[in-house]
Amino acid sequence: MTVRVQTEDFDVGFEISQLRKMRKDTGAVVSFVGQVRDLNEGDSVSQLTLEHYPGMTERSLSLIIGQAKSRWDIFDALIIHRVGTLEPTDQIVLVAVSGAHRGEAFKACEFIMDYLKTEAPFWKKEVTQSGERWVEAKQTDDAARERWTTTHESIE
Amino acid sequence: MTVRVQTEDFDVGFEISQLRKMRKDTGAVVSFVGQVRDLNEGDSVSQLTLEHYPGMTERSLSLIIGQAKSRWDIFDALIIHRVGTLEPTDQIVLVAVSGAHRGEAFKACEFIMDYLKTEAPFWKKEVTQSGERWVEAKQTDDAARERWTTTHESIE
Amino acid sequence: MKIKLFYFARLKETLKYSTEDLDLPADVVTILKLKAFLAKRGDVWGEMLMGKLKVRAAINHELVDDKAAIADGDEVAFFPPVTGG
Amino acid sequence: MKIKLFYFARLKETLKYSTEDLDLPADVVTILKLKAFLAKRGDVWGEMLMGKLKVRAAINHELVDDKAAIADGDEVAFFPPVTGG
Repeated sequence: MTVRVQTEDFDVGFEISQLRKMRKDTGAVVSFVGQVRDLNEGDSVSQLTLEHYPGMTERSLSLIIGQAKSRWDIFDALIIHRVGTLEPTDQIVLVAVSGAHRGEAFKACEFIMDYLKTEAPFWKKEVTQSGERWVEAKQTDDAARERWTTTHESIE
Repeated sequence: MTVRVQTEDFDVGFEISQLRKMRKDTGAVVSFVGQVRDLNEGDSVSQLTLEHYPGMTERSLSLIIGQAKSRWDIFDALIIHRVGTLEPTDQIVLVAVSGAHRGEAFKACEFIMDYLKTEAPFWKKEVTQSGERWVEAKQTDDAARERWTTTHESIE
Repeated sequence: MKIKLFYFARLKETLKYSTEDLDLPADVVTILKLKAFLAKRGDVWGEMLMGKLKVRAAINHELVDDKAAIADGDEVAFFPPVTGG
Repeated sequence: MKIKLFYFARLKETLKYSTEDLDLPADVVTILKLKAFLAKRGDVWGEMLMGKLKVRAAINHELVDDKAAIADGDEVAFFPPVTGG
């Protein structure tokens, strides 16, 4: 399991390749790359600053991977999340999950993202034409996370 | 939309990055990388040869992307599938989907893989200790594809 | 009615044909009738096309079922269930 | 009871505190009581911790609710709902 919180950019191809080659019986790597959008809530965004809670961030991301591993038959998972100041089209986050088969890897990867969005202590502040503002948490993210508890069976 | 069938390997990082940067309002790229496993049906596999139906392959992959685009709010999708002779840990297939938000991109990517597995004219022959054999189609793949027609609402 | 035929994977290997041009009799107008027509070529043809093996068919690059109608100039293909990805 | 406190994001910005060490009165034993205790510092504290803003809390890096008990030596943090990813 790998969890990294860093200001530097990351190399998606390298990370996926490392995860893929870790085992010769790996059949699938599902990954998610998040990018800074130039648009949020209808306003154009020129910059984004990510703050986090050092220590708790790493702990919560590790716990999320642990939960994913206990729920699905996956081999390994990786989370890299950037902090600091970013611009549109910059990469923010990479989640990658390896496994023997695709179904479990898809579910685990989406689960990790949904939990990361609602449990990992990161906060975004964005710069728009009208100044700086804190990004508000979205109800759709809470709903996405809830799916894994309330309608768990129908998702699987 | 990009569909490529080729013998050469592909660069996952480059492809995801191209898709990601295509639009500044891209927020998510979900991808699947398939790798040759050294194990299938309990036997160790030393080599895999992929045959396909030129013309029909490209057509069916394009149709699958078209279906995904009509069902989910995604920006673009890419499929690269290798043919010819491959060895364990070689990459076989890349599917990548970009969109504003992760939920739609996750669904579209998994949908494309499930349809590719059951509709795109590729066939695998593998070399094991006991000789060559054609890989049999899996019922689990048919079931995975069926989810998108029969229990579509609950998946979404 | 003239068609072009393709065989793939296990069918190609066993039938020892990858492609052929055929001029069909007037009554061979569907995939099922074409299978039966080809099966008359002998054991391995019958086994492959009308036996226990699941055979899928395509007309002009589109998956079709046994009832699908064949037209002059069509490209028809027979192959096992697909196993890509 | 001595604790270490952290504030993040909008809370840190508005309260103008990122961290502080506190020696709590004996009756401040839960997150809710700690919020009420801090709110007494004045307007902006009350607004931020007991107002309309949703505030989440963590004890020793674990998300907790208002009823959670605080122990001596704990690291307690207050922050808005998270917005990473």
